[in-house]
Amino acid sequence: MARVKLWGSLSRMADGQKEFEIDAPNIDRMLTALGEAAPKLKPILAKGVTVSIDGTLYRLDKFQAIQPDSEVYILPKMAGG
Amino acid sequence: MSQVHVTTKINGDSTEYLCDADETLLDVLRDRLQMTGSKEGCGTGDCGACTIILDGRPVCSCLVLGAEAEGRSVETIEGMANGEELHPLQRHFLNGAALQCGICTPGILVAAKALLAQNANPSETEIRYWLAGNLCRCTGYDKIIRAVQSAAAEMRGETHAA
Amino acid sequence: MRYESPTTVEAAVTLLANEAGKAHILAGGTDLLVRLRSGFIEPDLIVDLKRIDALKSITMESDGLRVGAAVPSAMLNEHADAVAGWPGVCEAAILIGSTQVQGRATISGNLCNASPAADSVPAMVAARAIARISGPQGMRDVPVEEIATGPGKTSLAKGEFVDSILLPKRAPGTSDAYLRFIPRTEMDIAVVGVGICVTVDKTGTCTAARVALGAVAAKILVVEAAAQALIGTKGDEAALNALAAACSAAATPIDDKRGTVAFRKEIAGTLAKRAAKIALSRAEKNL
Amino acid sequence: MPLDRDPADRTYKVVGHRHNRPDGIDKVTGRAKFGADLAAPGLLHGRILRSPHAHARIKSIDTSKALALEGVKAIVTAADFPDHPQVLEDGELTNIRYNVMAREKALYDGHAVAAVAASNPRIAAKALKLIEVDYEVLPHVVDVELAMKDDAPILHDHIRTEGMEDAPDCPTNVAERIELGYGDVEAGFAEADVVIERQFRTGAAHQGYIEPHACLANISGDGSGDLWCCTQGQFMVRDVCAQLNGMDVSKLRVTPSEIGGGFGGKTTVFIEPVAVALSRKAGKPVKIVMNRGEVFRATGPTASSAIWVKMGCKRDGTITAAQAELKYQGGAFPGSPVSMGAMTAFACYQPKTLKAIGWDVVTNRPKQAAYRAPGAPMAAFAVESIVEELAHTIGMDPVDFRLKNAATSGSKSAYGPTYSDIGLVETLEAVKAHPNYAIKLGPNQGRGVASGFWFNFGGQTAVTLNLNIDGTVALSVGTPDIGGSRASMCAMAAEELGIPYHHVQTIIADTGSLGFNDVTDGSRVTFASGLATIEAARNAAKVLCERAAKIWGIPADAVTWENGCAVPAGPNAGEFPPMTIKELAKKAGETGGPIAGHFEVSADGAGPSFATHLVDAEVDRETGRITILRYLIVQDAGKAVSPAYVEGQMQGGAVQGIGWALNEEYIYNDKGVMENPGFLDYRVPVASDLPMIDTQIVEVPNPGHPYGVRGVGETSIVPPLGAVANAVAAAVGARPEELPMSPPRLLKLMKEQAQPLAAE
Repeated sequence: MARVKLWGSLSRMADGQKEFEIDAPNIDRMLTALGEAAPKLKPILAKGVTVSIDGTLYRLDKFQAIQPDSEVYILPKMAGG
Repeated sequence: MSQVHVTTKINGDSTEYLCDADETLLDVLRDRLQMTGSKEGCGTGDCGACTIILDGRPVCSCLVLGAEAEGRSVETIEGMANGEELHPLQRHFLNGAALQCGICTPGILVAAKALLAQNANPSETEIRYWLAGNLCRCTGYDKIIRAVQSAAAEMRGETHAA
Repeated sequence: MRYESPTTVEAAVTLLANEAGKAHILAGGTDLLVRLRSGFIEPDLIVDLKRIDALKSITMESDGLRVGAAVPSAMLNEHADAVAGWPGVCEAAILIGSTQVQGRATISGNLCNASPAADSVPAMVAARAIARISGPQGMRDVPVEEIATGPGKTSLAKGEFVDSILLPKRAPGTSDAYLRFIPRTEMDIAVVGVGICVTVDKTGTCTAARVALGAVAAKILVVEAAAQALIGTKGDEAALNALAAACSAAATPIDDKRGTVAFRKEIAGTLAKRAAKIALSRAEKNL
Repeated sequence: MPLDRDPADRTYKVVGHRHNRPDGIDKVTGRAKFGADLAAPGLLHGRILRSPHAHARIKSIDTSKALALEGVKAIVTAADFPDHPQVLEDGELTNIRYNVMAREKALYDGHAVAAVAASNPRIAAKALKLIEVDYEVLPHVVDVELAMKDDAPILHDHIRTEGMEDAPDCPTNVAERIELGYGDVEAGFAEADVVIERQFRTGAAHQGYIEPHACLANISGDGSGDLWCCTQGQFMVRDVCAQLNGMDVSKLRVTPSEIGGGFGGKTTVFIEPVAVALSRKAGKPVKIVMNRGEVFRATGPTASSAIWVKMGCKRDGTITAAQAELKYQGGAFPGSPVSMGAMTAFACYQPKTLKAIGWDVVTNRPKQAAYRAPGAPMAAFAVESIVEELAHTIGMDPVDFRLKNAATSGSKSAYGPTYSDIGLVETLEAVKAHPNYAIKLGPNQGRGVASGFWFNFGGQTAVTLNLNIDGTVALSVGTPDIGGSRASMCAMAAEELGIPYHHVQTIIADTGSLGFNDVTDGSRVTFASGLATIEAARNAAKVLCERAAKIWGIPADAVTWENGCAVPAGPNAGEFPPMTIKELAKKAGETGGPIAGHFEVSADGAGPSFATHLVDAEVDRETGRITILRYLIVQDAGKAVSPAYVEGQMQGGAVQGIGWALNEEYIYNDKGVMENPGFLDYRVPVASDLPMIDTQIVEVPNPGHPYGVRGVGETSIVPPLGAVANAVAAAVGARPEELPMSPPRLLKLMKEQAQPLAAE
């Protein structure tokens, strides 16, 4: 079970819950499971988020593998200049 | 609007063109003569990207009418290299990474050439003030100033070709 | 729009006088072309002065140095007599824009734009420069401070133009200086400009002074009280402070994108002090 | 892609050496073609009519007189960008459509209202004056804090504050509230020996690229066509222009010109969809070139901000609490980079507790676009000011204070995730050891330090590498080269294939010739296109080995690629003399056809870059004028592929930051009209304003790239605002809280509160 942590104000959309234990093999499954656990998050997740797995930021790749002991953060959509 | 007929020398070649009375020399060079090396960054003489040498003086070609060039001598970036052989300034800019995007480069090279024609050994401060009217947003000017210094040294015969 | 480049002053006057529409003079063009391209002006005729040989020269006359209306700032600053005799005017002229602009811009053009922030004008006013005007009624000479009547407005009548500027000959012990404040080192319009011309006697005492401020009012300001603060002194700290106070008090600037009222008033005094010191030390060398 | 092996063991033959760039000769001779440099037979010139009002309802637009003018060939307005379903589904695309052509309201001074195509630019300009627009001028707001007030003029009726459960259901200018943090900051402040808080403000800065936006669209009768333009992303331009004009994406081919600077400002579209619409309507090629005034009024400057920061530390320097509230206005549409400001604000440190709140606010200003590390510099300015003040207050060297709290490899970042290998400590130690740190200062001089962080990104990337008949290589990448990246691509391909640098030629491909690439942003090109280039080259090498194996009659896996040659993998593979790339290239047709390698990826693992800047400044106490005396940048580049261009990125970013700190800002009058839309009064640094900019590259390899490369383009603009402010504070004994520190502001500050700071 990976520990999925919600960045700041996202947790407000999850009734204050900041951390979820989710068993998912990759980002796509993890986001689906997260949306089911906290339905109010669904529109935000659909708009696009950045996912950090063990410190590496993933803006696009939805099928990046998540290990059972991975540290996962859900961060806002990011762009550079 | 009747057009003005102009005969002038551009990079040593006699050139004739017709232009509107209110058309700038920069527009003539770019739009009528397809010499697009001179760039328009502002159109108000504040950026220097359109610098040419007119009768020996560097000027912003966006602030010169095409009609004014009658009988004068115009030097542009297109005339700076001698065939395949680059001007020392061009070579030192290339070797010294003194350009990034390259849009300001033609204007700076022409302005620097005019500087070295009247001052073979300018100080860093003299180079910086001479080029104050040539904006560069990529480099922070450091490598540009160094490239002018090293080209000047080569032109004075103090160093070998870069 | 028509472009004409007459070769004599008379031909230029005729062209201007006969034009029914809007006519503009092209000297250096560094301001005219900006206004033309922005659509701010829509002339019917442009008269280029740069084919008139007489206006392209700097000549020493019996009563001073005559600078033709087509002489660019760079050329003025290459003229050894001009730089030696009128350093304040020359240093003001060479502050106008970039190297590229200095190869074109003229002090006559700077004067006739009638910008309150023109760099060369306070210096010329301090130097008591005289503008020679050619027009349908012939020639007339007027002090440069009478040319601008307000921002962008001049006293020139239809068909008239400034053909040259005389920098009057100077008494021994006279010199000048110009300083301006800008946020950068180059390329800005003056937030405040100060031109000062002084005469000193053999003891180093100031016997005559003229102080002109730019960018602090609708027109260039001549500050008589500031001049009086210097006259009779050797430019000691008290005199300089009085000069600065007079300049700050005389300034009636506006708040705009380039500076605030409080800032401009204060800087007018600060720069006046600094410019006076330079002018006094130059004047002593001219004794 | 993971790091190949311990880079200390690796010697590079091409990478890391100084090479001339492939586009160099064209750029020093004037041959390079930029956005405005293309012409076409029968070309029309487009001009755009812009709102003179900050906020106005457009009651009607009458184009009949303009259309009647001889030489006018087409006019478009918002009506020419109808409601295509693909636009309406996408909120950001809907905003872009509104931004490129005003609809029911003009939302800022300079907002496009109509566009004309005519046979020459002077006729087009005349036609604009004949278009009659009936405006109802509305109250406006351009200040971020005023826009947040309950009685502020409202820009959009549909906006409700996101990120607030209890947000009232009424229109607002506050588009979003974000919050992040950990621990109990109140407990953290209680634990602190020293607590400092201040309110800061920063002006809106523009990227200030010297090349105005320019494009040439040529759409033929069947609705397909070409677009040439200066952009940071040709694929983005293609997709947006096609969608806004209701075209199939396949119908539009976009060719990127050389780009005269971008810095983030060319990661979106402004004139391109308009040129496509005009060209389609006129049936002729249409060129639009912005003038400088349009660039300032109607492209995408960065956000202006109001930032409150409070931090506390113990006497030993430990930061116990860090708190910030950031308010960013991003112009007329939601999307200011406030979330990135909040995430980056404390990213250099490990405060024990943290809380950051951000507000994204809309105002009557142009829609912001990315600008080099978007959102980070202003936040870093505020935080680094407080960090410096804390250090001075407890009597600790400011570099030591930062070292004490610095983010390290494996530490938890302030925005959540754990850092992999990072180089902040290395940059701080290098600054401390640098001779500049020991130079004695004179009167009215001060020294400032600041550190900065940027995430760096990867993104979608496709690269194709083709072997030519003579053994040289043609490399196609899809990311516009804004600072010399083609040189780095050539170097990486040459390194992999074992051939000389000048045997590789890199081009930036048009949208018809290569797979999709994200825009050049997020400092991603040397990382992502570089990584794809390396993999494409490895794929090509694999094909080369297969061809050699075929010729030699041995299994493909018995051949390896070494030093530009196929060689038998070991003694058992057989005795064959090495086969050069040139020999294999010549035989390509006989051994199976053209030899190529390609690679497509959504690249991640970009690896953040940290920097520390050191600046000495002198202040004229009588005028408030600041002179930068010395400037040092130390930055982690992971592995510098082209060191000279890495230095250039560092120097350029620092000088943009210096400009933002000293003089650059959007100035609005009381009508909400921009007062300084030109280089005369929007004061970017000129050559005579600056000293040489010293640089030192630190290399802490990025574990996410085969060579350890990190992006370097953006981090360099993060520290300068704070570093310069810290130097000025040290020089004058008063702390600048508002940027730019223009002379009137600094003189006022000195008068109001000049006294030696406690420990300075």
